[in-house]
Amino acid sequence: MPPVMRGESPVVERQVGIAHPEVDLFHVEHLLDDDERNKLHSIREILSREIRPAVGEFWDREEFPFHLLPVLARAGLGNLVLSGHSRLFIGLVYAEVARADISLSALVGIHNELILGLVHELSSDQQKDRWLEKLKNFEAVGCFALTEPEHGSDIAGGLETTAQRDGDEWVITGAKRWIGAGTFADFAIVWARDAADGQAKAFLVETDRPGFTATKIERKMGLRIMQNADISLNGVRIPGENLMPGGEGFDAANVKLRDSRAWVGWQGVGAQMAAFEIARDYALERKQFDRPLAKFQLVQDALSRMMAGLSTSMALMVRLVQLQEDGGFQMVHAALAKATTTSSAREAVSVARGLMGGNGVLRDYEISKVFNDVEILYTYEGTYEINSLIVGRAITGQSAFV
Amino acid sequence: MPPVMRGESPVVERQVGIAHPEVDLFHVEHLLDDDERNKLHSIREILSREIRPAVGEFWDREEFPFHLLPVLARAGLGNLVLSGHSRLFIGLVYAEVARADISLSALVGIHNELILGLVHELSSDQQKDRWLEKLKNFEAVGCFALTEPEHGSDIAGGLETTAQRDGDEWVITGAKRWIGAGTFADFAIVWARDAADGQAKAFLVETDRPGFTATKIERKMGLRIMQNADISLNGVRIPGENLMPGGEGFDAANVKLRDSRAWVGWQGVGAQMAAFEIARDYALERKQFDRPLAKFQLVQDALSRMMAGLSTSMALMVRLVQLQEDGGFQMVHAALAKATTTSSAREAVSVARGLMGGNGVLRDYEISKVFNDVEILYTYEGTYEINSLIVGRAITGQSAFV
Amino acid sequence: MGAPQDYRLGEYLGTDFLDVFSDVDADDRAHWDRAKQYAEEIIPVIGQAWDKAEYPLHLVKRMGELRLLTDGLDIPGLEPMSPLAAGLVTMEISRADGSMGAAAAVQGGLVLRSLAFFASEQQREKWLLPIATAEVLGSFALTEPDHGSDSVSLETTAVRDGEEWVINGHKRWIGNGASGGITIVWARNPEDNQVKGFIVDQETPGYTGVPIAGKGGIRAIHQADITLENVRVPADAQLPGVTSFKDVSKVLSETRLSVGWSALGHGLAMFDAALNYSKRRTQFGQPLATKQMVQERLVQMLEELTNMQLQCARATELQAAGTLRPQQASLVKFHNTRAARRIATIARDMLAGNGMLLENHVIRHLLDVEAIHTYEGTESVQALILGRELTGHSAFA
Amino acid sequence: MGAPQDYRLGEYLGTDFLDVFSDVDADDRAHWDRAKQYAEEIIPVIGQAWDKAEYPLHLVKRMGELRLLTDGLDIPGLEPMSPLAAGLVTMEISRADGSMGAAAAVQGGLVLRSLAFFASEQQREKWLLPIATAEVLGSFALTEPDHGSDSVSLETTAVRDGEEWVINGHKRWIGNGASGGITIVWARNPEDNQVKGFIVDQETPGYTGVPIAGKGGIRAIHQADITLENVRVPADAQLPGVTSFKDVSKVLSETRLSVGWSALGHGLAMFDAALNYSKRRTQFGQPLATKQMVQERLVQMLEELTNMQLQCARATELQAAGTLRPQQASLVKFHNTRAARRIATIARDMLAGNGMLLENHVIRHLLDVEAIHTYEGTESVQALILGRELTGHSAFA
Repeated sequence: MPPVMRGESPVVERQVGIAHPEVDLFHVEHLLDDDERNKLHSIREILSREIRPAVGEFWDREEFPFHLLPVLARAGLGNLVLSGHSRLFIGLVYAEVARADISLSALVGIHNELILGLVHELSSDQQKDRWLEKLKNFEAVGCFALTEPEHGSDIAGGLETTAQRDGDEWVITGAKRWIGAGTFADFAIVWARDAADGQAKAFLVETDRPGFTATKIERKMGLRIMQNADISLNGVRIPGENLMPGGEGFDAANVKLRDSRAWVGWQGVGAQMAAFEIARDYALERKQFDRPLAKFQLVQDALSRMMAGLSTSMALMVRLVQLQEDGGFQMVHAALAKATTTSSAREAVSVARGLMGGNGVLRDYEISKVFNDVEILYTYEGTYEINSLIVGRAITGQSAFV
Repeated sequence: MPPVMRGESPVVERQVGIAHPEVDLFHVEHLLDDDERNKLHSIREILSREIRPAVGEFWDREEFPFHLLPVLARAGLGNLVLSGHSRLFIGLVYAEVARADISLSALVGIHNELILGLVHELSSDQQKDRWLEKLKNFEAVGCFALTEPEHGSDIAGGLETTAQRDGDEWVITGAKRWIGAGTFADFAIVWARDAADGQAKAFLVETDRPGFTATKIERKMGLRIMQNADISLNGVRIPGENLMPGGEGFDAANVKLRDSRAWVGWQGVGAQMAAFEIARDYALERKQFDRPLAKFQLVQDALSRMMAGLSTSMALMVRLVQLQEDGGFQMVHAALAKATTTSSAREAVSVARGLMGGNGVLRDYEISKVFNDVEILYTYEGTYEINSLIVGRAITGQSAFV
Repeated sequence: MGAPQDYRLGEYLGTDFLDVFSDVDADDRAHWDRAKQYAEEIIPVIGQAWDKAEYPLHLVKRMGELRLLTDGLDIPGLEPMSPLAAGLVTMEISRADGSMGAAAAVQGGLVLRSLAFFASEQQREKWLLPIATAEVLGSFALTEPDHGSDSVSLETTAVRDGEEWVINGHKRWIGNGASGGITIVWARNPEDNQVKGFIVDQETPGYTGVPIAGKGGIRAIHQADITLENVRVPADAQLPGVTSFKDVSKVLSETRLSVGWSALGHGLAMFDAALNYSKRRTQFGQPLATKQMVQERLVQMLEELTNMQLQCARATELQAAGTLRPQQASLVKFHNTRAARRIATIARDMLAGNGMLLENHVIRHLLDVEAIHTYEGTESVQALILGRELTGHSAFA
Repeated sequence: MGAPQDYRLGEYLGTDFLDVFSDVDADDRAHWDRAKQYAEEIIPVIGQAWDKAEYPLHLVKRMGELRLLTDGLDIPGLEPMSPLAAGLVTMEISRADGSMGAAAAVQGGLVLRSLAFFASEQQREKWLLPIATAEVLGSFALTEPDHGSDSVSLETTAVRDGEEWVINGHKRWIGNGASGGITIVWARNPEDNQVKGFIVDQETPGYTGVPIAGKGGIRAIHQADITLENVRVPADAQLPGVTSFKDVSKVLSETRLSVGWSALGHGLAMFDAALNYSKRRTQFGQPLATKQMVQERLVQMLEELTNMQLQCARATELQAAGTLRPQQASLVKFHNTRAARRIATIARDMLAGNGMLLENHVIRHLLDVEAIHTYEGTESVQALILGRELTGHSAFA
């Protein structure tokens, strides 16, 4: 059987009698205007033809496919958030990128939701001139350096990296962990505690400065294309203007973390799209006891559950982007959506893999890759537990983190 | 502790620091226009003050509270589908009725989605004149007699009730089971197979005709307010005009069953609203180890899961009503939504009850009633399995019912 | 056309897929068989009592007649019963009905045990046999309205006044607490601040027991709200063996495992009912049992049921060997009531609308399981008890 | 600042909450201890091999040296091993690593068993000891590319040609199939249409084995795609004891239970890792183990783990008594791989990002469990096998 490494469902298209070959059962994309819907289709086309078939071997080797950055740029993925598009369009694009590859969708998401936005909103004019256009075309890449080795979700209370003012310069010392794209980024947005006032602040640190070292985290079993780094900052000196002026305290970060959590919600949708179509294609192609697997009640039940998870996840995200545009969007919505769509994705890949038997563990069948990647979706930007407690606090008025 | 038998959350309102005291976390009702939103609020008010506190004892005794029918009529619930309201409004009203009482919401749903619609669309002018206005005010009630004792979801293939033309009359013989409101309805819409052509047809049968007997099904542990009947039709004679002319074959029934399945989806939402608010109130009131239950991580986790199920169910139903209005609505959407929101409701009541300990089995605490009622939601209008296979067929093109 | 089909869902199948109880010895089997006989007797009639929330005292007495109430205790004059036999008896009673299971747990598990452990010679002579044979109904009054899981903080008081004790307080959820027999009342003596136990005749002035109404589970046993208002009992009504709350804990701890056995009984009843139904109910012209999704659900239930059987069997082996730790019993109890809940949701659904009717048994068991699921605290509290044992950290507050 | 913390998640805790294996006798314990020793040896190094998809043959041979491969078979010259000891050994090997577990299952479970059951005296003399001690690696070539669960329809053929057999066909997923040793090839003879077994030297012309690349689980064992193109073997390479496919089924059936033991080993590894992590990882200034949600998840895993232990123990008792039915073994296998999967999802998540790193072990076990979860068919097929047993109706097609 040929590898199933693509973004379409030729199997499904060949079949007669399937009332709903598409994965968008509730026709969410019809909520877009024609222009955006056409654009979404053309992005899907690029992703399914040029990205999805190309990434498997890089994933396998834990390498980053640098030659695909211009393709992403051509699809317009370097500049989604400053482009004036609707939030629904941007969300559906995030889902499509995740459907093609979850590592690259992490890159695209961090790039848009954290880097591009922060540089645009918080950095000096000089820095904007230097980076903004390059970022939009993926000629430059930034990374977001917040998490530290001994602090996961409790980072706000535990920032150990320090920034010391020394004349016109800042001297930054500390360690960061799990920093996506940290191995090849041109600059890092580093969060550090100002030794003078104890406040957390953001600094734009070029990665070629002396004392800045990034080491790739190896033998990571999910998002293997995304290069996560351990970053060591050993008395790194940066000019005073590299302090991102709007970035004092965690307020700015929290806004961004809220938005990026919503983006992970869309990744959860995209992962389910991938899992569903892989499983359905397999069920239609594979025969057992002389009939297609798809004719088994138990297989239909599995596919139907996957479709239910996917449809509810999409519907929830639709409502979320409406709140984003209406101004009613809060952290509790992002937390609930992130936890929900990623746990639904986790169930979907587990079901899909089980349905595919032994083939489900072969990289050739792609579900193996999606399965591993989803584990990270479920965990990053706050584990299920943390997000659950964020929601719990909002609906009970009681904090139960500690 | 006082019984918690109401439709509001005074406990929540008294608390400070709860960012989201309402159950509609994603502000779905803001999608209504002002007029409909105000109307929704006033219906909620009536339900929470006049219906919800009054139904418990009737549920307990398996009796129907006839004195509440005028209240339902005053709230406009006798005529939702012919009133020109948006589908979203009607859906949210269904949810509110279910939040107050699931049995009455079954009555309201069947009344609107099956009876009112079918009489309006399919019956003769004479029948319309006789019944329509009375129905709109709940001065008359109809029942929908399709299911038979030995045929649950496979009814289309197994109709055993027969209709024999005899001169100007029809003679109907057979048995029906589980017919909601069958014990007190003024007429029944009876589905029978025409002995001449073998086609399934609908007949309007007045319940006072000789040979028509309805026996209440006793010792039913859910929806105890709704009176389900075993109906026996023993050579019941009706005039020829009582054949509902548009009602030949199952096409008409299928359209209605699709719509009514969507209504059950809204009931699933309403049940979750009730379960969530009951559990949250309890968690805020009840102390253990000298602090409110709501401060327990595990309780927050439980409430947070309930809120996730509720929010996704609502979001899905919002998308569904959009499809209903755009014309893209199909049985697969209704089946997926019904199965999803009711299974989510089932989880919610199970969690809520567990959280309430021994009190959760006392009728005084209301969750006991909701718990039992939800069991029936999960089962009627197609069990989870049947709906799953309807979805499975649509997304695989393979039928696996038999 | 005709009456709805009777699917005979109470028919005994005795599913034991992994032969967990295949080698039960003859002595144990004799007890077990009497319990099965009892189950056959009450299954056809108990639904009616449950429906009306009536407490059929003759069915409790019948357990006494059949010697089903000794719960593994050595009672002079009655045949001995091993822990395994006691477990199997508990399982069978609950397989028939959870209310009778609760009655047995109170009468044999708690009251008889309290007497066997703490009573004076004179008290033993007077009460052991009548309680063991259910000639007198007994109740165990520990739980109070404001103290669910943290029952250590008893508010009921017992004050010494000359040759009498004067008892004041409230109790809740007390099975048999309003049935005309005796009540073991647990109260705190304000002088030494220790908990003591008393045998109180329910006819004593100041003792009022009112059955709790509106229960959604185990409806066929009365559980009472009890008010004790200056209830005076003679000094020799005190149980001499009790010195502190630890003694109460010992009784609770010894009976915890039987909740696991009860859950197993419910699980067995519901599984057998679902299997019977799947074979007898037809849809699309074939038995439900021919459907893939139905088979898969039966297998899921079978897994749960088998685990419950194994947990009971192993813990009871440890109990017989005298090495069972309380936390091990807690695990069995926690696991089995959760597993029974999962079986319940599958079985009830498999019966569709028929599953909501009391005549088909499953809904009664489902609701009874809800009642025992939170014995000794909500699921969360139980998880934290086990979690403390596992991690060494207390996370209650 | 410094290197990321080492949480020492491979540290052995040997969780056995219900004392399921507390009374293992000395003989069995000796085998068990050797297996534990092996586990300690390989845990620090196996992740590297898994990562690179390299097959560390010396670690397979080491199992032979430690006499861990006889899987309860009586092999002349080696100490006997009870079914319980064999199970415990399987558990420990998989607790260390699933690839080595798979290697042991092939070498001891399938190949040695095939020889012990069906080989001639001469064949036994030649092969039993070398296989049991892993001096020679063996493989078991049954599965074919187009036949997963319905392996009864073998397409590989063996045709008699004078004093030789000529074998043609394809095999897939064959552990040790490209490791330079021998392969037991199962093929159909077109003349009598019966399945026969052959001992084939992997050096024989026409035999080609290519390790399957790109596996996402049990990466530290090579499983081969095998092509047999006019492979000629002498008449005495045929296993004389095999007369039909039923004999193959007997081997599979005898080894089914050991998949349950393997799943238990994985579950134990992941549970212990999660418990270690919860105590050593701090968040908000306290160990994770102090958090309610963490404790609740540990208890959920404990329930699953305990059930797995009980299922293995009871089925192995039945096996030792000679009364184990194949469907009972199927239940244990079905239950335990599913339970291991549930433990895996909880444990992996509890470690958050650290859970994705091979150095922390859990992700390797999670992925290995995925591989064994569908041994002998997808979950659906396995459920239908059990469903048929329960209901008497076949629902496969």
